[in-house]
Amino acid sequence: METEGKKRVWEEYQKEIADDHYFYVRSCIRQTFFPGSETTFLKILQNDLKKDVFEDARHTTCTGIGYHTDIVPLETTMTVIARHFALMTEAGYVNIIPSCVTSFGLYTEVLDTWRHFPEIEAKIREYLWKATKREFKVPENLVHTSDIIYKFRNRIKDLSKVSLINKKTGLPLNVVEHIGCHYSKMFPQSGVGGAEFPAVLTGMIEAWGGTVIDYPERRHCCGFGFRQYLVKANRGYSVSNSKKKFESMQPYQPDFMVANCPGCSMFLDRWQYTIAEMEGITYDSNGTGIPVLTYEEMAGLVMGYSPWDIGLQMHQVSVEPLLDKLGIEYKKEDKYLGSNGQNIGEPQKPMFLIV
Amino acid sequence: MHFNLFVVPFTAGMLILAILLAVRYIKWLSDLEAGNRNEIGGNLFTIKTLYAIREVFMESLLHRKVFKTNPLLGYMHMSLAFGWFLLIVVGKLETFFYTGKFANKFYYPVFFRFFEPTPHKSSLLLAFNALMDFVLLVVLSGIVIAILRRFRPRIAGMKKITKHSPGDRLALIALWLIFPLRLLSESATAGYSGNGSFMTQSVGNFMALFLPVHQLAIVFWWMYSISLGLFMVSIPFSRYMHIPTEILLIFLRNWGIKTKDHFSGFSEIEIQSCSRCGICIDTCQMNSQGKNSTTQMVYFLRDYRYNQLRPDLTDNCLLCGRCNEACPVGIDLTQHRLLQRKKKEFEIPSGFKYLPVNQPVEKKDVIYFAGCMSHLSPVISRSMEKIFKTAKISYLFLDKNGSVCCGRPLKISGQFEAAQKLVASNRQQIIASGAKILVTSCPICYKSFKEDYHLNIRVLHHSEYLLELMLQKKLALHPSGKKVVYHDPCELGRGSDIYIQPRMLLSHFMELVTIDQEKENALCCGGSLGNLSINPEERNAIQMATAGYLNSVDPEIIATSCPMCKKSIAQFSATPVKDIAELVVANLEALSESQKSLKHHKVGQTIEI
Amino acid sequence: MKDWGYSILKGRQIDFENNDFSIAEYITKHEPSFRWCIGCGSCTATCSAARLTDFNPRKLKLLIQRGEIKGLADEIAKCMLCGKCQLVCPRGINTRNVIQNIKRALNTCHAL
Amino acid sequence: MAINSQHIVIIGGGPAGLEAASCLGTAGYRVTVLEKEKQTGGKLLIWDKLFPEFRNSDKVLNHLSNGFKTNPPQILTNAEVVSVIPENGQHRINLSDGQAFQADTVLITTGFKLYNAEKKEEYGYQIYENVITSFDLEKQLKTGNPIRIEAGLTPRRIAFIHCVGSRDIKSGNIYCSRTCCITGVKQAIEIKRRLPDAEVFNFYMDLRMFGQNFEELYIEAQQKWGVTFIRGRVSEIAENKDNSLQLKAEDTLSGRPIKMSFDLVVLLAGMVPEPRTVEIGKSAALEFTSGNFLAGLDSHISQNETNTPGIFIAGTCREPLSVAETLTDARAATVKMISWLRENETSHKKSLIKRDND
Repeated sequence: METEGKKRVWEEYQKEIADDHYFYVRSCIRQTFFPGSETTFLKILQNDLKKDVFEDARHTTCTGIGYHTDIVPLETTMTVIARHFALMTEAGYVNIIPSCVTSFGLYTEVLDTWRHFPEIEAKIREYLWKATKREFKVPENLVHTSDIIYKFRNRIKDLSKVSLINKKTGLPLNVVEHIGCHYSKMFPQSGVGGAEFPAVLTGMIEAWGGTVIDYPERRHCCGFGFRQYLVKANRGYSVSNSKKKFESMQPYQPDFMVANCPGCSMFLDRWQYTIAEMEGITYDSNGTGIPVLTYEEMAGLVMGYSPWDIGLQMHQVSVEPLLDKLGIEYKKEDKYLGSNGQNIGEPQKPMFLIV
Repeated sequence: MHFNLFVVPFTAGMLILAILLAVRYIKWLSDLEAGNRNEIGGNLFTIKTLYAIREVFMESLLHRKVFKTNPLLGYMHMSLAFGWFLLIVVGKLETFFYTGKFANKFYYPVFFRFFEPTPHKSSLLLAFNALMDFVLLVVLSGIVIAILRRFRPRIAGMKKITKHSPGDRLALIALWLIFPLRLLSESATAGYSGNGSFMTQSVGNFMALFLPVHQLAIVFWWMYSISLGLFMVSIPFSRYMHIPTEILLIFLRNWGIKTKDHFSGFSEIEIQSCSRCGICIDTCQMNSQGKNSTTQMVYFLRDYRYNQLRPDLTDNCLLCGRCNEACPVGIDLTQHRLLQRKKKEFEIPSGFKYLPVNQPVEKKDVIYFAGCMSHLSPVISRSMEKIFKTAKISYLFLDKNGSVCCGRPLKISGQFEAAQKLVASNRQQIIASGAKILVTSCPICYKSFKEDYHLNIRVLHHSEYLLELMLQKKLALHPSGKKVVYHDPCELGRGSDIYIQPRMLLSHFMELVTIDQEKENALCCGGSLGNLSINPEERNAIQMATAGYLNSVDPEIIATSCPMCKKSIAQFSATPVKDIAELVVANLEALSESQKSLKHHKVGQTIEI
Repeated sequence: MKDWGYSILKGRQIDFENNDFSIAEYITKHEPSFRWCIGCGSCTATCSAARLTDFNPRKLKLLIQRGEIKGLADEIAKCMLCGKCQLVCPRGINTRNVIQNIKRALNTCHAL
Repeated sequence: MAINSQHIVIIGGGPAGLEAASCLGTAGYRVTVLEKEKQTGGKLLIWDKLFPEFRNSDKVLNHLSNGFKTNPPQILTNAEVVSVIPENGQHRINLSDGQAFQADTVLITTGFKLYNAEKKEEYGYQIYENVITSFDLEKQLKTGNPIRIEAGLTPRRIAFIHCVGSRDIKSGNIYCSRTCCITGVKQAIEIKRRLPDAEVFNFYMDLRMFGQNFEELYIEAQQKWGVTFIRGRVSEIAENKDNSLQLKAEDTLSGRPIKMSFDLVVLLAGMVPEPRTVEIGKSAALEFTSGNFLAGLDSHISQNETNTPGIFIAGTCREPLSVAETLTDARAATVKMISWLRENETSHKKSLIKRDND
C-alpha cells in the first residue's frame, strides 16, 4: 500500500469544519443501541475541549428511516429538516452537526437539492411557515460529528490517557474502520477523504496510535440498507453483507472495528452474534467475536473514561478482550450497575458466541 | 519312417494354431445374439451356404474385389492365397497318387520332397512335380510384388500403405520367408537327389555347382519348417487372423447376420476379419483431402483389436460410408465406428423433459418435416411449400416453427438412449397427425425416420416425392437444357440407397451430366454431423475439394438434396449450388412467367430457369 | 435450532478463486476451439432446444470457464446435438464436440 | 536547401510533426520544428513495440529521422510554445523563454497526454503497488528485463482493464481513445510471450478492432495465446493481504458479478489533450471538440484545417489516433498547407501587381 497516493487523494477531499459553536442533532436509534456514545461526545467536546455545543429538546427525527423505506415523501422530509434548521437559526447557530450518518446524508442531499432547485427551497419555506410559522437560514457549515472528532483528533491525542497499542506486545492495534455509506458515497466531496479512501476514522486511529486495516471489502455496505433490515424476510440480505465483510477482514486479525454510522456499528456488532448462532462461526481466534466501537466510544477510551460509563456493556460482542489489550482497568462486577448503583440485570447468554 | 526332427516346429505351430482358433471360434459363436443362432439354423442347409462357398472362393482365394481396385494388387493377393491353397491341395493329391492311400501324416505332403528323394518315374507324378513347381513360382512372384510394394506402394496403385505393428511385421517376415525357403530346401534336395522339376531341379543343379547341397538341404528344411511354425503361431496374434476369420464371416453373412445396434460375437468376427490391406486409407477423404492419415478404419480396427482405442480415433470420422463400399472384406465399418461411440457416459436421457407430449396435431394425409438444418436454408422449405401449393396437396408443415431434432445426430454420436427420447416425441406427433405420407427435406432425418421410427406409413425424401408428383403429372416441368451435376448426400445415397430418383427427376428437365465419383463412390461434402472432432481446417479442406471436384465438369448448376451439403459446397463453389426442390420451383415459375407472355413464344422454345 | 425467519444467503457472485476449473481444462485440452468464443450468442439464437426450454449454450460455456459447474449435467442434457449452432458459429467452434467433451468431462472429472 | 522563402513552423516534434517536416522539407519549404522536450520523437520514445505486427518502435523513429535527406528542417528542442498570435497575414509564435518566431503558416502537432489514472480512485493507481498503466508496462517491456511485480516475484495472473478514462462520463471523457483496445491485446500477447504460464484476462466494455489486422490479432490472442476476455467494466480494485489485487466486475455475458484476484493489473489509460495544446489553441482562437481536442474545420473534407486560416492541425492533438493514422494525418495536412501557401503567395503577388497598376 502506497500511502503517498492515498494522501494525494485525501488532499483533494478536504472539507471545511467549523471549530466551535455547534448545533447538535441526535440520532434516533443510537440512543437505544449505544446511548453512551452521544453523551461521551458531548462530555469530550464540552468538558475536555471546552466547545460550545447546543442541543434543542424539540428536535425530532430527520425521517431518514421513513424516507429511505419509501413511506415518507421527500417534501415532508425536507420540511422536517427545514424545521431543524429553524430551531438552529432561532438558537442563533450556523453550524449544524448531526450525530447520525443517515441524517447527515439527508441534510446534504436536501441542501444540494435546494442549491440546484431554489424553487423547491422556496416551496419548503412556504410549507414550514404554513405548518409552524417558522423561518430559517440554511446552515453555513454542515458536518458529521465524526468530522468534529477528526478535526480535534490531535487535541484529543494530547489529552489522551490511553493509546491504541497492545500493552502486552507494544504493537499498534489492528483496527478496521467502517464508514457509513451515506457519509460520502452519495456526495464524495462531503466526506473527509472522499468516497474511495475516506480519512475521517483513519485519521483518528492513526493519530491515536493504531494501524488501519485495508481489507478487500472495506468499501462494502454493512448491510443495514433500511428495506433489507426493517423487513424481517429481507434480513438475510443484511446479515449476508456483514458476513462478506467479516470474511474479508478475518485474515488481518483485527483487534476491533470502529464505525461512524449508528446502523453500521449496531449491525457489525449484532450480526456477529446472529452468524455465530446460525452457523457457529466467529471471526476472531477465541470465539468471542471482534469488538465493535463507535468513534465516540473509541475517543472516550482514549480519553480514559470508564468503559462502563461510556456504555460498552451495551455491546453484544464483549469488549473485555479489547480492554485487556489496551490495558484499561475495569471491574467485572460493575458492568451491569446502573447510574443509580443498582444492578440492571444481565442479558441472556448466547448459545455459541462466548461473552 | 517319414519322420525327421525338423517337422516339429511346423507341427507344433499347427497344433497351437488349431487350439487357439478353436477357442476363439467357440467364444465368438457363443457371443452371437440369440436371434443370430436361429438364423444360422434356418439357413444352414439352403442355397445360401453354396453362395457362401462361392464367395469364399471368389474373395478369400481369388480376391475378386481387390482385383477390381487394382489388378496387380489383386494378382498379388491371389497368387499368395490361391497359390498357397493349390500347394496344399495339389500337394495332398500328389501324396495320394504316390502312396495310393489318402491318410498320411499331415506334415507328409508339406515335406514330401524331403521324404521321397528318389526321382519319379510315372508321368503323372512328374506332371504333379512340375505343377507344384509352377504354383510355387506363382506364389513367389506374388511375394516379390508384396516386397516391392512395401517399399513402393504406388506399384500396386496405393498412395498410402498400412503402417503395421511389430507383431504384424514379424508375421509378415515369416510369411515372406516361407516360400523362398521352400524353394531353397526343395532345390537343395533336388540338387543331390534329382527329384526336382523345372524350377527346383535347375536351381538345385546350380546350387550343387558350388555348395554342399547334401548337408545344406537339412538346414533349409529346418528353416522352412521353423518359418512355417512361426507364421502359424503368429496368426492369432497378428492381422493374419483375418484369413481364418474371414471365411467364417462370409458364411455368417450369407446366412443373413449383420451388426445391428449392439456389439455381438459377429461384430467381433467382422473386426477380426480385417486384413489391414489399407484400401480404406486412400478412399477416406479425411486422408485424401483432410491430410489426416491416422484415423482410417484400418487403424481403428487395429487399435480396437489391441484394446488401445483412443476417443479421437472413434470420433474423427465423417461416417460417410465410402470405406464400406471399398472394403474388400465387406465389413460394415461405419457401423463399428458408431458402436464404439456408444458410451454410457454420454447418456443423459433425463434431459428432454421439455419436449412436447401429446400435443394436438392437425389431421392431414401428407406431413412435411423440414428438419433442423433446412431451417438454416429456408429456401428449401419455402420451395417445398410452393410445390405443395402448385401440386394442390393439402399437407401439414410439422416443424414449421422449428424442429425437435430427429435424434440421429445424437445417435451417431453414441447416445442411443437419449436419441430415443427425441424419436418418441416426434413419432407421437407424426402418428397423431394420421398422415399416410411423411416427406422430409433432410437426409439425416430421412434415414432416422426409416430406420429408428418404425412408422407404418410411407417415408419419402423430397427428391423421391417430387419425382412421384412429376410422374403423377401433378408438376409440369419443362426442359431447360441447363447443364447440372448431382451431388449424392451420404445419408441419402450410401446411407439409404436413393441414387436413381433424384437423377430421374433432374434429367427430366435439365441436362444431367455424370461425374466419375458419384453414387456409391460419391464424395462427402465434409459438412457431415458424423464427425465430432474434425477441426475447421480439415473440414474446409474437404468442403473445398468436393466443391472443386463437382465444378471440374463445369456444370451451370450443382444440384443436391441435403441442406448440409448445399451449405458446405456453396461455401467454396463458383457454380451456384441448388437444392433439387429449388430447381423444381424455378422451373415451375419460369413456366408460369412464360405462360403470361405465351403469345410471344414460338412453339418448342425451351424455357430458361 | 431457533427459527430466525430469515437465513444467510450465498451470494450470486462468481468467486473465481474458489471455483472448479477441472471441466473447463478437460474440454480445452480435448477441443481447443472451446476458447475461441466471443459470446455473440448466435448458437443460443439458433438452438433447437432453446426454442422449447430455458437452455443457453453460450452462457453455459461461459459459466464452465468461470468454474461455475453446479447443475451442469442437467443443463447439458437438454442439448439435442442437432448441430445448428456449429453451422452458425462465426468463430468456427466445434460446438458439438464441446458438448460431447462436457459430458466426458462430467464423467472423468466428476460425478456431478 | 529551401527553394521557397515561405516559413512554416511546426509545434511538436512527435511522429506527426517530424513526418510533416520531412514532407514539407522535400517540397522545398523552410520548416522549423519546436519540440518542448529535450529530444524529438514524442511518445514513440517510450514505446517498445507497435501493434499489430510487433514492429520495433525504433523502425518508425528511424524512418522519421531519415526523412530529412534534402532540405532538413531547423529543429529546436526545449522550446516550449505558449501562444500563437495571428499577425498581419502571418503568425507570431511565442516561446516560454521569450523567443518568438514569424511563420506564414503553423502546423500544430502537440499530441496527447495519457489520462491520469489516479483520477479513477476505485482502481487505486499509485495506491496499490501492483496497479500500473499501459505506459508503465510498455516502459518495463522496453527494458527487456523479465516482468516482475513490486515484491520481485513473477506475476501468475495479470488483468488488463480497458477504457480507463475513456467512454466514461465520470472521468469527464465520453469519447473513445480508440487505440487502447488493440494496445491491450498487444500487451496481453507480449506478456504471454514472456510468461507462457501466466493467466491473462482482459476486462472490456466493447472491443473496437478497427484497424487492419487488429481483429486477427485479437483472434490470435484467444486462439494461440489463450488470453481470456471478460466483458464487463471493473467496478473496483482492493488489495488482499498478500498484496495481490481483488477485482470486482460484472461478467455481463453470464449476468453474474465476478470477483477475482490478480498479481498485476494494467490500466489501459486513454488519451486526453495536452493542457498546453489547449492554451495554444485558445491563444489562436481555435475551436475545440467536445473532448477538448483541437477541432478541424470539417469532419469529413477538411479535418486538418482550423477556423483560423493558416493554422493547421494533425495527429493526436485533434483526436485519438494510432501511430499509422497519425503519420497519414500529418502527410494529409502538409498537402493542404502547401496548397494554402500557393494560393496566398499568388494572392499576395496579385495584390502587389494591383498596387503597381494603381
